[in-house]
Amino acid sequence: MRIACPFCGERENGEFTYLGDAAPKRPNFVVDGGESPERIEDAFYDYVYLRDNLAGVMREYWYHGGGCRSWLVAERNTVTHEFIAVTAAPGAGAASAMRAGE
Amino acid sequence: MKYSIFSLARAALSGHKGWTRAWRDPAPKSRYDVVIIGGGGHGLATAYFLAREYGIRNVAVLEKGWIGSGNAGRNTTIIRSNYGLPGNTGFYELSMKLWERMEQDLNYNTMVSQRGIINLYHSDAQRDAFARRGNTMRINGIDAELLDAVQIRKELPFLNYDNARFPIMGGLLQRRAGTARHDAVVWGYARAANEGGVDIIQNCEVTGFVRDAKGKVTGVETSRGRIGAGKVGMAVAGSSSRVAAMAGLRLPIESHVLQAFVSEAIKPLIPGVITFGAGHFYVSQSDKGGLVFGGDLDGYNSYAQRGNMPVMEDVCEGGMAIMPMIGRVRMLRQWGGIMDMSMDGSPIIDKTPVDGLYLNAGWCYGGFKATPASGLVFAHLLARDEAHPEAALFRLDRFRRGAMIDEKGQGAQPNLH
Amino acid sequence: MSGYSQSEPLARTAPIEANVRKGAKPASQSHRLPGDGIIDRRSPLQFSFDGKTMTGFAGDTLASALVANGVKLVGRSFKYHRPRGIVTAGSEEPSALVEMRTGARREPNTRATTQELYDGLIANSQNRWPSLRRDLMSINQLFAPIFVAGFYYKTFMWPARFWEAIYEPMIRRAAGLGKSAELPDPDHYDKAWAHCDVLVVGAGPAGLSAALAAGRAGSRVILVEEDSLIGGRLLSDGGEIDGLDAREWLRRATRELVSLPNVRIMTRTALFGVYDGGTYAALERVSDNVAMPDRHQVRQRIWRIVARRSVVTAGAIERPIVFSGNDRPGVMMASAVRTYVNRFAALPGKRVALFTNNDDGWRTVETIERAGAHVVAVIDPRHEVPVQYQRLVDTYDLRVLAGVVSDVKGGVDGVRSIVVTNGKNGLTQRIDTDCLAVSGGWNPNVGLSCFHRGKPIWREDIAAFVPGNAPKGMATAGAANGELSLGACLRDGHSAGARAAAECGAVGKPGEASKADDEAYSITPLWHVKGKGKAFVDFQHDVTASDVTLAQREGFESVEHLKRYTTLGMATDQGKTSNINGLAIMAEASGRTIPETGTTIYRPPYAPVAIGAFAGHHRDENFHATRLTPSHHWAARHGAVFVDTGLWKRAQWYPRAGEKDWLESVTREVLAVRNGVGFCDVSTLGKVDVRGADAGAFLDRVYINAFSSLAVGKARYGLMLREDGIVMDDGTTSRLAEDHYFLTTTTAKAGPVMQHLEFCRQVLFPELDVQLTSATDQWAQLSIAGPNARKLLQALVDPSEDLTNEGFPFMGVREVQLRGGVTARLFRISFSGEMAFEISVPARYGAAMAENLMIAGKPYGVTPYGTEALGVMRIEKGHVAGPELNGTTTADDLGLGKMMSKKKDFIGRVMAGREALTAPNRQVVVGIKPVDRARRLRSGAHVIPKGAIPGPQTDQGYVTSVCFSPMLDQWIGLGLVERGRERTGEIVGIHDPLRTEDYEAEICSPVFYDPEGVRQRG
Amino acid sequence: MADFSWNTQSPLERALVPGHHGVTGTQVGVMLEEVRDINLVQVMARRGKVVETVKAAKKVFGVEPPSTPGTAAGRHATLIWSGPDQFIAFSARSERDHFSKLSDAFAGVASLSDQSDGRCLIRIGGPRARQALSKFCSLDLDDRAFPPGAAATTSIDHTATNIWRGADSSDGHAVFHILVFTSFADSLWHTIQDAALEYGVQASLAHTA
Ligand SMILES: Cc1cc2nc3c(=O)[nH]c(=O)nc-3n(C[C@H](O)[C@H](O)[C@H](O)COP(=O)(O)OP(=O)(O)OC[C@H]3O[C@@H](n4cnc5c(N)ncnc54)[C@H](O)[C@@H]3O)c2cc1C
Ligand SMILES: NC(=O)c1ccc[n+]([C@@H]2O[C@H](COP(=O)([O-])OP(=O)(O)OC[C@H]3O[C@@H](n4cnc5c(N)ncnc54)[C@H](O)[C@@H]3O)[C@@H](O)[C@H]2O)c1
Ligand SMILES: Cc1cc2nc3c(=O)[nH]c(=O)nc-3n(C[C@H](O)[C@H](O)[C@H](O)COP(=O)(O)O)c2cc1C
Ligand SMILES: [Zn+2]
Repeated sequence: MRIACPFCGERENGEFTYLGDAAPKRPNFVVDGGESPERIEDAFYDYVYLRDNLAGVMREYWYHGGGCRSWLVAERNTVTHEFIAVTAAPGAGAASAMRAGE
Repeated sequence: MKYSIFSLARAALSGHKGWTRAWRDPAPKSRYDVVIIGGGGHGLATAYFLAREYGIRNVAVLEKGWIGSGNAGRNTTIIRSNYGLPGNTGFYELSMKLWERMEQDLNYNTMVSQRGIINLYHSDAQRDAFARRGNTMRINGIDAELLDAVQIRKELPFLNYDNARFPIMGGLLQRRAGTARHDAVVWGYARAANEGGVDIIQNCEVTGFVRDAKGKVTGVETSRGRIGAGKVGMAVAGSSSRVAAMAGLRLPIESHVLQAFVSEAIKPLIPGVITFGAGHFYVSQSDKGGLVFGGDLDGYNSYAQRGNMPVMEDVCEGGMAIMPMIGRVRMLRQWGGIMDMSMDGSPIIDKTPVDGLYLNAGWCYGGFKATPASGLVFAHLLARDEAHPEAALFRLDRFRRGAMIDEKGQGAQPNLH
Repeated sequence: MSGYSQSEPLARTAPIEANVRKGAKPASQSHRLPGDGIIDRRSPLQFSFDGKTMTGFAGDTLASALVANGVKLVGRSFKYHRPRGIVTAGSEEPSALVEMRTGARREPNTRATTQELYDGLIANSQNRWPSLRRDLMSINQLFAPIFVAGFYYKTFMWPARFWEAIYEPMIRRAAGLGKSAELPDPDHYDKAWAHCDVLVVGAGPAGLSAALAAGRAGSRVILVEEDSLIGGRLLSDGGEIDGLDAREWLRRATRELVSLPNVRIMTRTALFGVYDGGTYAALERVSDNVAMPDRHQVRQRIWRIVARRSVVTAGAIERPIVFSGNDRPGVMMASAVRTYVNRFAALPGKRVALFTNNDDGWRTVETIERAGAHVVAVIDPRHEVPVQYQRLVDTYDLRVLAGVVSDVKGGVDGVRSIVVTNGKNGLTQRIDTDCLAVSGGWNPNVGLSCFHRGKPIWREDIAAFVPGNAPKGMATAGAANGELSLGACLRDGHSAGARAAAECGAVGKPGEASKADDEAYSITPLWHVKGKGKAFVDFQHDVTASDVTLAQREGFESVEHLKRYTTLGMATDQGKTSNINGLAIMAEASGRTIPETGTTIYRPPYAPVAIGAFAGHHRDENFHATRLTPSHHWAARHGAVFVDTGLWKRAQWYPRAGEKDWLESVTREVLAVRNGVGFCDVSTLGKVDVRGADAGAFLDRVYINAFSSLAVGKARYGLMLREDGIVMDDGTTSRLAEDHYFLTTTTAKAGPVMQHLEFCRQVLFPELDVQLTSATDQWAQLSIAGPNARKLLQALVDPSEDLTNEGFPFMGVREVQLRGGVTARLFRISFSGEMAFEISVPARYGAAMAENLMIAGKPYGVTPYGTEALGVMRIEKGHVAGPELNGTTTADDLGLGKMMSKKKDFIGRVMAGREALTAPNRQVVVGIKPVDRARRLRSGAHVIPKGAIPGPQTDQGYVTSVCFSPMLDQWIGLGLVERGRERTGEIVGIHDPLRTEDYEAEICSPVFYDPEGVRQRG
Repeated sequence: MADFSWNTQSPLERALVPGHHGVTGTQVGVMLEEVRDINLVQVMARRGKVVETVKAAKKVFGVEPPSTPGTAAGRHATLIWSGPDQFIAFSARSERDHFSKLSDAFAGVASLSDQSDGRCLIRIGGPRARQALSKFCSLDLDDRAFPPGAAATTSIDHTATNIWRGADSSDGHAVFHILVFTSFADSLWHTIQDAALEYGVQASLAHTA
């Protein structure tokens, strides 16, 4: 498999490590934010454990640890292994970035 | 037809014209008491136990391809019960006991071969972890031995003791572990389930669920039409998330590809199953003579049922690190299966939040050895609506509660289990 | 690490190849033709097969040399041990498998048809006993009526215990063909990368055309060819191209390709895999054509070729016809007969019969007759001689029979006669022959195009499958694409090559395709001649036509079931010659068409590849890289014993003369620290520079405790959770400046933690201004511990530095000047429980630092200590480490729950609160000491209530870490025990069935030594 | 008071054996050198401070740091791309003094990290350098894909490295520079040397000017 790092160009997938689905977003937990612990736990349970596990195009996190150390978001087809697009995570590089997903 | 050397000899006289189908090829009925989705080892074993142990015979197994076309047909056939955590130990030992009498139970030679497994260790820390696990096994009545450097050399004299990057210091041995002929397990259960009245329906893909006003599942839509069901059990291994999604469920599961490899057939070279503790490599030799070996997952979500080059290299590097005598043995074939990797590396056997739908999933790369016990406990759940005592911890809500069964301690990242 | 000196591993083997007795008079090449073949008659070579010495010529394969020597019997089949000969002339060979070489280089199942001959070659037949001619195992044939497909599954079940004891070992010994070496492979392998625009696979006319077109257009081209020569079928069948004789054209094409700097030709290189993203894998057989690799040379090399486009021109494989006795030595594919005669000048038979259902087979007639041998009959079931071959009938006075071959008679030495059944009247006649050439048609080589699970498409006109949906970027051309005439192959190859080049952006002109005739081709499929006797589908695995129909009767109708039930296509050739015949017979038996029946899944490798090649350099001690600490060589000079920690080599202890075991050394080191001073290299800890305006806020989110409140010049112990609430890692982090923290991780988790921190920085909290750099390798870090640590340091630092408790308090951090002008970072932190410092200097000074510590500490008896002593001291102090941070424990389990801040969100906070992770009966860290002080405690032993019967219900935990404590003068340990903290003082049972030990121990505080922490505060 | 000497030690202290290795012939295929006495500073722009970082770099080094994989030769240092919005300032150790003001120059706009001891620099040249490299480096090092001045971060033997191409040698052969983590250097040197044995290797030691 070859992954086109937006910074480095196309590389062997051995240079990358995989994290998984990029869809789940870390819930925003505010101490004493008024939400019940139950609900917060539910939200985190969803984030940490539940997956759509798509057969088809999926957005996912890859880390170019063997190269430029950027976290990337790839769109990849899990049935054909074809990459459709690879972009940088919001905080890769130094550009001012908003909080992820915002 | 009973199988034996005598029936075989008799058949030989008539040019083997007399053999009949090992299982019927029926058209689907409009309704069954229980419909099992998935004609892998688990689905077929479940049907067999439903008929034999629980007297439920109006059962269909629906298989989208040919039976055994999933992971049952492409695993490395290792059976063992060397697990260390509550929930796993008892369950896998139940399975081991069922393996030990499978041929007689099924009147089918599934070539269960208790040739032993040795997990090599290469550091004190690893030895200690194996000691903990081996003691757990012994406490649960399972055989286990901890071999030191001298003993391991006696058992496996051909390993690399001279210049291995990670020295071989010993191993955890389970003598009752071994291998079984994976396809035969599928065929044996199919034949025995068929004899118990179960309809095995191939080329029948489940494409949706039929639900009543209350949301209860009352049947399935298939490529061969609608089939009604009192209860529906899912045993679709690598397709769990996809089938569950048809019922609106999300699971704590990711699908990953695991590869395996077989060499050309050679005369007997290695005794039992060997696993490398400082790299990704495990190996056994099939009855036909091929070295059957494998290693780590490819590492990314996949439904492709085929693997890539880096893992193959990684596995062979592991092999050559500890067993350089296999350098000139040629790899013959490389394939991949789709694993339903759960978030703690352990299976899920439970009712689902959807009434009438039951789940058997999350087998990761270790569900072949579970086949008989999985069938028994899932049949129990389907028949009695309560967990079998040996599967009581394999609950779906355990992740929500924090009661994970995480043998490797890797947490909620399936590709690390 | 030795680097590899070639002479050393090579010495493991005796110089075996010299064993060929040069003196013995070799057999004459009875079947060598005078004709011109592509062999070098000036280079005669001696070789031995089954101990018999023979000669051949350079350019021969082992198979062609055997043919030239009139050898027909070369092997035995898998199951029935039937005598087998040479069937093909390529890598699809199912029968002529031999054991090559001897000793550590012994190599089973080598195809004689692809093994190049070299002087001194030794080969032996396999799967026979005691000899190839008289193989006792051939009695299996008597049981053939019972040994049908699937017989194993129906028998050997009684008595149950006989399976492992008797039946299985027997079956295993009988199975398996060749014997592999039982010694480490003495040869080396490597792996390399190559990149190109257009990869062309196979150098027949189609491939050469493709390479020429793409090369002329200016693309970077790689042309791989598994054979030692390029040319493909041209080498065997000749022909006329652009008005030139095929060999002349080949020379011209080769010259042009070689002249193009952008074209690379790789012979002896077989493409075996097609992977994602345009990565292809090929095996180069660098030295298999010599007795042993040259010094510094490898045996084989794997290429990973990254190509933007590929053109597969891998040709087609001729298929056999299934009839009784079709496996006898001397029954050979017609194309192979032509190859042996035309390319190798070796004659497979003097009286050849030809059985063909298609026009191409007829080419064989001319080949045989021109070679001075005789075609005794042509059997063609089609009742009509193809027009273009009509003239042969007259020229050679051919006997043409419209019918089929229904049986083959002969012995172990091969065919003596065939039985021909007339297609019209069913009458039979017997024809004497010593070689039956068979052509059942051609199967395009679709394998490579199907490795991404593509399904080939059935083409009725050529009665064969052609590539279907090939992997992205791949085109197929020539015979591999179902183009069977030479002219079409040249055109097809050219246009595929030109197209691929254009798709890669090449702008040059691809030139014209070479021209040749389009010879007519027609075929009437014939799969199986029904009859008595065994008719083989899969030669190697002894799968017969009746096995296929039996499988069908028993319901194994899917081709995949057929394969698995009968083992059809599972041999070393992967059914290259047998699969299509098998599925055609199945199709007929089950009343389906061939395309409905379908093929089994094609999988890599295209041809088997040595495991050693996949490993390349990464074997033995080079399996993984090795990391060395800055003081490694210094430690080695001081006699350290090293231990592997991940990739690191760390000093484990430093034995001294007279010490009887490791325990004595370790105990001495511990006592030296506790009573004086010692030092240890801890450079392996992960070190991360955390900088930026929001560095503090960032650390607050990744650690359970607070870091933004840490004062500059101070260090703090921190604990990190995974998002699921389980402990991930721990370590001390110091604040060096307002916007600069220096974070340390455990050795084992350095990589994963860095990756996690980058994830937090780049994905979870991109709004924070923080930058991370790994500084692990930048610093040599040494821990200096013991009551005299300060005195030692005082001698080393510049006199102006104040190291007193006031000037440098516990958990203080700052830069210090060392005598001699080096600047260091000094941290007052302690893992051992003693007054201790960690000192960091740039890595280049690591060795000097160790030496200087010896000098500065000499008055205090300074002692270097290793990881073992480090471990003892941390256990005595109750510090948790790897065995306790095992991926299932929470902060509270470790006794660190109080550190969890309630004031902030941090990774893992919410999930750590789940009911089962906060349950009161969890196993928590405790201290454990055997009641009998002389007892040795062992890790992995379990804890049960005192006097309880061990069982799942009474299993309450286990011992995680142990050591012999010199301070307590007994073995002590840490453990994870149910409700452990409530049970201090309780006597429990220690149950260790693996080591058959049962004894009692006391649960105690995990802090065994100096619980008040007086010593570390100095 | 005892005397302390602060001799420095290279991570290749043992691995590098100067002289000829491997196949002997008329021509040396691969020239393998360790370059000692290097000075490396990792410069990473702070959030939102890319422009300022480039400006500061221009001021100090006289050139803009490369914004894509590549190198830029500046005053007292070569700037080597090492990731998005970051670069390594590489120079001879003798130039170290010029670096002392670096933290002032980048104060508040970039984070600096001294890596002079964190990496070891290996230089590979000679007529067969590319062939040797192709055995352990997965990059396309062809002239068209990797001309002089090109740079990349890539992994070798599963560890991250920086590789760049300098000026060709006087006899026209490409010269590649590889920065490897210090702790891996010994191991990697063996890998590289083993890969080159079949071409004949000349191993030697060089110092930065
Ligand atoms: C390479 C590899 C090596 C392995 N090695 C081992 C090992 O050594 N030991 C071990 O214990 N385990 C091993 N495993 C794991 C083991 O194979 C699986 O855990 C186990 O086979 C899963 O259970 P099963 O047999 O029921 O699954 P499967 O055989 O996968 O059965 C599921 C079936 O469901 C069918 N299906 C899916 N969707 C539908 C639908 N919509 N409608 C109808 N049918 C459907 C599929 O076609 C399939 O036949 C390995 C797996 C692989 C891939
Ligand atoms: N008329 C017929 O029935 C008929 C049938 C088949 C072939 N032919 C003739 O054969 C020729 C076919 O030409 P072509 O170029 O398509 O095929 P070819 O068979 O001449 O060449 C294919 C080449 O590919 C090589 N190869 C195969 N698999 C490979 C792999 N995995 N890796 C590397 N190399 C591999 C082979 O060694 C061979 O040299 C034509 O001359 C054609 O007329 C005719
Ligand atoms: C234990 C075991 C032994 C195998 N032995 C062989 C073998 O000798 N020859 C062979 O071609 N394939 C062998 N295979 C691989 C199968 O051919 C097949 O590739 C595998 O079961 C996966 O199926 P698939 O390739 O059809 O997806 C073996 C597989 C297993 C699990
Ligand atoms: Zn990158």
